[in-house]
Amino acid sequence: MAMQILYFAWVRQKVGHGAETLEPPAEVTDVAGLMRWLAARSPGHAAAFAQPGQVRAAVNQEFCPPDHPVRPNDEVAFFPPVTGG
Amino acid sequence: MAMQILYFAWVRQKVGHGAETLEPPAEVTDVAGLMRWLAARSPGHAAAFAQPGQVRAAVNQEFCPPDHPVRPNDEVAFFPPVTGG
Amino acid sequence: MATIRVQEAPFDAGAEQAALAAGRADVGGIAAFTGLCRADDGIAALVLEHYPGMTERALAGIAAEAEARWPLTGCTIIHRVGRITPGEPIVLVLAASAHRTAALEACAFLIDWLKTGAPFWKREEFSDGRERWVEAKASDDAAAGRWRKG
Amino acid sequence: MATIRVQEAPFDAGAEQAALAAGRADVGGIAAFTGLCRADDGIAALVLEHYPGMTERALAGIAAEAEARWPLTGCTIIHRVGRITPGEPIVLVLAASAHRTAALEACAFLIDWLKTGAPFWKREEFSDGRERWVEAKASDDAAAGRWRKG
Repeated sequence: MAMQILYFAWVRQKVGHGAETLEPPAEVTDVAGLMRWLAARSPGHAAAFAQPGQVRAAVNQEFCPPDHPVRPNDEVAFFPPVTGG
Repeated sequence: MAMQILYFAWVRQKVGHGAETLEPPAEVTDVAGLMRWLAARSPGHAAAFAQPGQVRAAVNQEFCPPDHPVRPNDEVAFFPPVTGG
Repeated sequence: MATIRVQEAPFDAGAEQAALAAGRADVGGIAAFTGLCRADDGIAALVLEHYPGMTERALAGIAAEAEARWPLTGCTIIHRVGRITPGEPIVLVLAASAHRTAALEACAFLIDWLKTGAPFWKREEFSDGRERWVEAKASDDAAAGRWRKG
Repeated sequence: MATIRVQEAPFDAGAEQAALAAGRADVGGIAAFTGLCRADDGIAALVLEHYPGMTERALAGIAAEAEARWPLTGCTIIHRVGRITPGEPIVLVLAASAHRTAALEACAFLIDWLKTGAPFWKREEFSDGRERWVEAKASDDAAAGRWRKG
């Protein structure tokens, strides 16, 4: 079962696109694990996740810490700290 | 030399008018003394100043405590605590 | 420079706000407070009286104090007098600054000080013909007091 | 009920404010904050990106939190996205209540939380062609943090 992965702001620019549907292997069980797995996909992904501490995540449209679980069918988004308002 | 005396809100309503020019005697030297002297002028004045603690004053358009001096040519106003905004 | 007005006519909060940003690009935030007439307990109208001359002086003093405490690019105080019916606005205060915290704090300061430091008085007119002068609230003194320095 | 909108178009702060008081006489105060684009350091424009779907959810959550903490008669959050030039408004938050303190506090809460709790990102475009993503500020985290409960 696939996950919908979204990227925003400079994370999107570095990855090179804003969305992709992927099937991470079973050993990817949380946000931090998903980031490590994504970083190995392309030089763009590697650049985006080079400093994981500067990337924030949301799972199913809720902000989540790195140890938050990810599951098939989840929508997982990666982006820099927000700067609205 | 005369003083310009002004009344606002229920102080004005009790006195019966909003302004008068008066010449208090020399022994009236501060706001509290002026209030006592005014209270003796008419039943309306007496009603207005019956509870001096509920009346506030301004001398020359600045809020002042009861011990503030009053002098000839001053503009002295009496009114309840303010309730704007 | 502060804009201070005491008037019977209604005001246009949006236009006053736009005026604080017009022609400049150094304003990061504008905080606004509008006070309105409520219909509490059968109130048919509020009648606002003030002390002409002292009012403008007091409002200018309050605005100058806000401008001394916070780095404002401008501020506006408009207070209506006369007869005002429920749902109508009574007072507008605006504070503009490069930064939002200054604008928000100055706006709260302006309305808190105005409530205790400017010579306005409100009389309530009720639908049954009764009238009553609004009494000053201890909570307003407390709100103004929290801005008192050291 | 909160009004939440994410839009490219400008907004009319005065009309939004009037809408919160329209047809009712229980609103005593409306506090408003408008955030504008400044021309700092040669900025030609800000480009605002957001996370459609999550944004509306996050803003509705922030509004619901404000309504749970203060007795509001209404609140409004409008946030623009896309390209915004210096002097233009970016965000509007409004909080209406019977009492001014609730309106003022809720308005400050809404803008402080929005800055750290809603998925918007700003890119600065400079007149010399450079671009830069705005970095999150520790002061914004601190401002939001002061509303954290006990």
